[in-house]
Amino acid sequence: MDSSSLLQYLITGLTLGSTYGLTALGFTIIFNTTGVINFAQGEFVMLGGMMSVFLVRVLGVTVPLAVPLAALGTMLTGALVERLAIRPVRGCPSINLVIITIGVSILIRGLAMLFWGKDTHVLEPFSGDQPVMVLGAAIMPQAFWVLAISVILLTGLKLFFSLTTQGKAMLACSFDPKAASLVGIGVQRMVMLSFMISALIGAVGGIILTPITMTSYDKGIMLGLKGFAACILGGLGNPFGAAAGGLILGVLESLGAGFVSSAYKDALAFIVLLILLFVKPSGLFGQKDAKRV
Amino acid sequence: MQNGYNVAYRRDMFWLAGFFTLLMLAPFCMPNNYYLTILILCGLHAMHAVGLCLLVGHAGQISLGHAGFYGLAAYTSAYLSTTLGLAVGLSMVAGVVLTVLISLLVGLPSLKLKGHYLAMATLGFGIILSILFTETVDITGGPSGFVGIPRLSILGQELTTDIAVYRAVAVVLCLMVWLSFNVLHSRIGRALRALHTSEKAAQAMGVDIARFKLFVFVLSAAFSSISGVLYAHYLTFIAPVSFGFMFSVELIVMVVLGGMVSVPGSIVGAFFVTILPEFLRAFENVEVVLFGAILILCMMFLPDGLAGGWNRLWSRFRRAVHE
Amino acid sequence: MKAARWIVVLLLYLLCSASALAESIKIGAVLSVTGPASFLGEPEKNTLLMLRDQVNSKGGINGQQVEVIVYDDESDVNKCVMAAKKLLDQDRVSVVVGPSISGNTLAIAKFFSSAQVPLISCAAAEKIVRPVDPWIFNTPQLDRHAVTKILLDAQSRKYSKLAILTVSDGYGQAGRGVLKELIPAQGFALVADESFGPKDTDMTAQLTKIKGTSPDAIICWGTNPGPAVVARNRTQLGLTTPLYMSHGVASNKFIELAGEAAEGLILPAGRLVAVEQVPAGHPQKRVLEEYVANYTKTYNTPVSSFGGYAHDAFALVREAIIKGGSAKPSDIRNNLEKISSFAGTSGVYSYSSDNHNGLDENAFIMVTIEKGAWKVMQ
Amino acid sequence: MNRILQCNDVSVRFGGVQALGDVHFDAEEGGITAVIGPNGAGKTTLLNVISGMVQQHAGFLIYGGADISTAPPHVRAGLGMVRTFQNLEIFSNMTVLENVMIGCHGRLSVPAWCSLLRTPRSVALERQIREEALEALEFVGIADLAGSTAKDLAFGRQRLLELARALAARPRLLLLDEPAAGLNIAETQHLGELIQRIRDANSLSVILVEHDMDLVMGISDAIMVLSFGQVISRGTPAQVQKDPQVIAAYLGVEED
Repeated sequence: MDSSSLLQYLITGLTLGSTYGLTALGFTIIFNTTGVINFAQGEFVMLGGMMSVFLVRVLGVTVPLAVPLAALGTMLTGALVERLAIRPVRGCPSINLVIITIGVSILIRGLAMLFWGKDTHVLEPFSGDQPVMVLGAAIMPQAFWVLAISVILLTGLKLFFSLTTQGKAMLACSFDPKAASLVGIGVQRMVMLSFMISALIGAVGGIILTPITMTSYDKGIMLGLKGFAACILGGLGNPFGAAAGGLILGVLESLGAGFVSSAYKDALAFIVLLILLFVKPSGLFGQKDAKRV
Repeated sequence: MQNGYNVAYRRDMFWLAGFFTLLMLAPFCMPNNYYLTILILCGLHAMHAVGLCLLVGHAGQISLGHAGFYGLAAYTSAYLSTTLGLAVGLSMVAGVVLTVLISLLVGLPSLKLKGHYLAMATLGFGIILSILFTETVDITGGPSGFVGIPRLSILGQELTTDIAVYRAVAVVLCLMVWLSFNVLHSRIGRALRALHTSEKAAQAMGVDIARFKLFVFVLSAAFSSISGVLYAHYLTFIAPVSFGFMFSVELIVMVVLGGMVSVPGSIVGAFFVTILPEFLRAFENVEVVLFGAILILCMMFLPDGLAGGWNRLWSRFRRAVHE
Repeated sequence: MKAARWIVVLLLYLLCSASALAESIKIGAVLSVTGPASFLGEPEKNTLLMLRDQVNSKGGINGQQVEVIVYDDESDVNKCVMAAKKLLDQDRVSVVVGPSISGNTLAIAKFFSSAQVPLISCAAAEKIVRPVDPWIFNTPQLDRHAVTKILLDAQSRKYSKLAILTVSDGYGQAGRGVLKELIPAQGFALVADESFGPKDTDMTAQLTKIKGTSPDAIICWGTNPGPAVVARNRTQLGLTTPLYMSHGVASNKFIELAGEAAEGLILPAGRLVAVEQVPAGHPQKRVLEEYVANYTKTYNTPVSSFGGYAHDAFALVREAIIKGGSAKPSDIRNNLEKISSFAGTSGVYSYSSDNHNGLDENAFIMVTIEKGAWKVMQ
Repeated sequence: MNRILQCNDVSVRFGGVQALGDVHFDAEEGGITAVIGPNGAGKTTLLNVISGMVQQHAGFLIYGGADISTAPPHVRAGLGMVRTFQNLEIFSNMTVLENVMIGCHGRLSVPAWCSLLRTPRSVALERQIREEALEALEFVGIADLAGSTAKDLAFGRQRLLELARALAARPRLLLLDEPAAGLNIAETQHLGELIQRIRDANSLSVILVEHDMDLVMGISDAIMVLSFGQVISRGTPAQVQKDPQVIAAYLGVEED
């Protein structure tokens, strides 16, 4: 196996992995404020992609305008989901909340199918599709977009959590919601905020990935699954672990497809994940004491 | 007072007797085989739900891998009986035994994990299995399915009609419910509930938590595998799509919808989730949306599931009668 | 207690549906209108409903009105089985069209032989019609015919080393089976055998691996959107190795998804993709033009070759009923086997007691994509 | 007198913190041995090591003549070593009676298949477990609450419930982790009497970790004082009370 192939596998894996990482990031933020895995996270990613396609293709909006609009629309959906489905049942066991998010994901997927049909759609890459050749391996310009925006999102989150009052309040909620509410933090508002932020991250991910991965109403299932795996791999609750987990998962799959067998690439990735969990029961960068369901 | 414990057991047995009678009488109200097919599938799904009620509801250990056990047993029995020509009964037993052994191997390391990590481990295992079902085309027939599986037979007697299969499924389901009630009303059931609340305290009271977690994991896997072999030989066709991770999620939905800790509730949950789409069929494309909405509304207004809702309704009715 | 209530509801439901129209011909259909295979089921369902209205407005078949009952199996085996049972046991249809996918067809086939009702599948797998089950037919061209066409083309271009890249679903599995059989049999060397998942979004790794084996051409077997990703990744990697596609992507959607990467790809397709390029005297010309015109007018969306499978199934049933003057299931079955040289959208059908597919490789033409449009190759 | 438990050179570290350093600790058969010390002295850690919840990094434990240094918690419980918890670990969703029945778990057992098939043996055992659990409840005086859900009990009653649960296990060595925490004076007094009564009625040994000095001084036969993971004093209550090191540790006075 020559080095340009290996490089190609790595690049492919990292691009693929960033899709997982972005989904995982959204999982983490909601998990931190609610302790719940939001099964509808993949649907947020799908919504971002489908909305931008709808805006560009049907309404004829230009891409630079469609991106913030689609992100805003998804953020609004996230807020609605929290207000209508999550807030009314606060205080219920988290398994109930998880089932509700499953219901929400089915509902969103169904509505997307009704409104936008069952077809797959694609967006033109933001800056052409002439690949950049590096040491014999091809990199798509869109991959740079994905990489840059992921880094911007991560940095933005980091700044949000460490500099703004809202961010610190959210962090406080994740450590101890009861204590946070005692010092006057509106926990409900923080949960709402977390849904909006993770919907936003999901949507942005969905939009910038559509030129690479295409999009359709049922794109969310697979992304949600891989995103969850990435979260666990990195250690639940750690945003940087989630991003890293996504990249690792992507590279594992790509190397698996390249060197072992494309049919078993997912199985290989999951076997590595299982072995890792057995050795390190709370993920690569997780805290030692795992929360209970 | 002295027999208070037996009273609870007797009440459950009474319920079981009623349920069994209902299952036996149901076919007489069924105008044709279509309804019988639905009921058979309901029964098969309820078997998983009963096992998972013990595992998830009582012991508090989540599993998203039971669709894998379901498929493993189905494929094993299908392969042995169809490809290798073994007797159906023997293949079914082999399918269950193999699955139980595998679940033992999976459970041993996985059950040390907690919460979402356990969910991920079992989920990962389920996905690995479903990839195997899809990719080992020579053994499983691959994505387009395993064809020509012989029909169910018991002691060499082939069950040619749906009604016979239905009765077999009903009897097996009731046996499982009986076993589950026995477990729940014994020291094992107590130990499971104890370790659900506090693993520390359970250990301090001498409960070998690893062993009991494994016991209930394997028991529920056994229920799923029995459902799997019955499914394979009833339908005489199996395909990997039936055993994907979405089915595992659906199983958990059944249990939670049923009220987590109630065995009858889980059965009702399984029937509900299986029958609902058939009723919604008339709505065509809107069906999926309605299913999602009903699921959300159920969880919002019946936080303790269908069983909890039923109990509340019943006690309100009793109060009304008393007044 | 809950179960009892359900039974009551079930009974009520039954009473309502029992008061159906009398004296009409009942044609059932189980199609994957939703779920992963909805790209097949949706046009199939639309086609059936359109044909029903057309036939009924012209006085029905042999003076009898046609009732079409369509059930969606959501691309799921269990739902398909229940739908089939419902059609057979409750609706008591005379003939059933569908299912859309091979797995589901194989799952319900035996119910039809035991109920003695003909099933005309819209799925292509060879297992459906070989060995012949007296009650099971299908209308799509077989994978074998498509592969034969591709390999003839490859032979004419003097290729010797071929790589295959197939999707890991029922369609890809069936294609891969035939490819692995015919490629060595026709004297080619199979240098790479890779696959991808139906929901995969990046096939760069597979293509990079294939590139390492330097084949003369790659054959990709799948349905949208996977092959579109393959086409795009191929361009992105700067790969110039010729790429064959299967008839599974013979729709305008593919050209839209693959964009410029679709240029120059070669694939076997039914004549439906390029109706205007079919020569005037061709037996299929009239039926193709009629179908395309009606479908686009009724639904305002472009026609797909998958809808054509349902069109042909309906047309064949109609032909069999007219021929035999009877809509009894057994008569329909017997008369289907007597149909010969019947022009449909997918080809010219000649059924017989040992051929329940009725088409040959002439049902396919080789097409390429030029400037975003299909072009028939000579 | 015989020693029921010997802890030799037990050390535990949490990260960089030495929670216990080379602690020697013996408990006399039939005695009440108390472990006291300021907050963070390592008392609960010692109890966790004894019951097997925390694995010591060095040192070994001899219980009833056998080395149990690496035995898991449930095995130690099976050997008659039963504990209670500082922050009440009752099974909140179960009834009071069921809580106590769990106490019999390790002692009264049948093979799993007997429970699964509900054989006569299993039924008889269930009856026996029930009766013994009721006895334990009567002993601590809350038998009338047997049917209530555990979480509905008042705090003091929950303490008694935990004690009854431990008693149902028929321990040889009872480990009590701050049993008086959160109780009022009257309740504490009652508890002290109860602990002595338990010891006398069942001829068992008690290790008591406690903050309440009145309780400790009133019922203990021997006391060990821990400070920052080190043993600073041991002896009878009278001896310990006079030890200047103990007074210093409690009052925070610098030693000379």
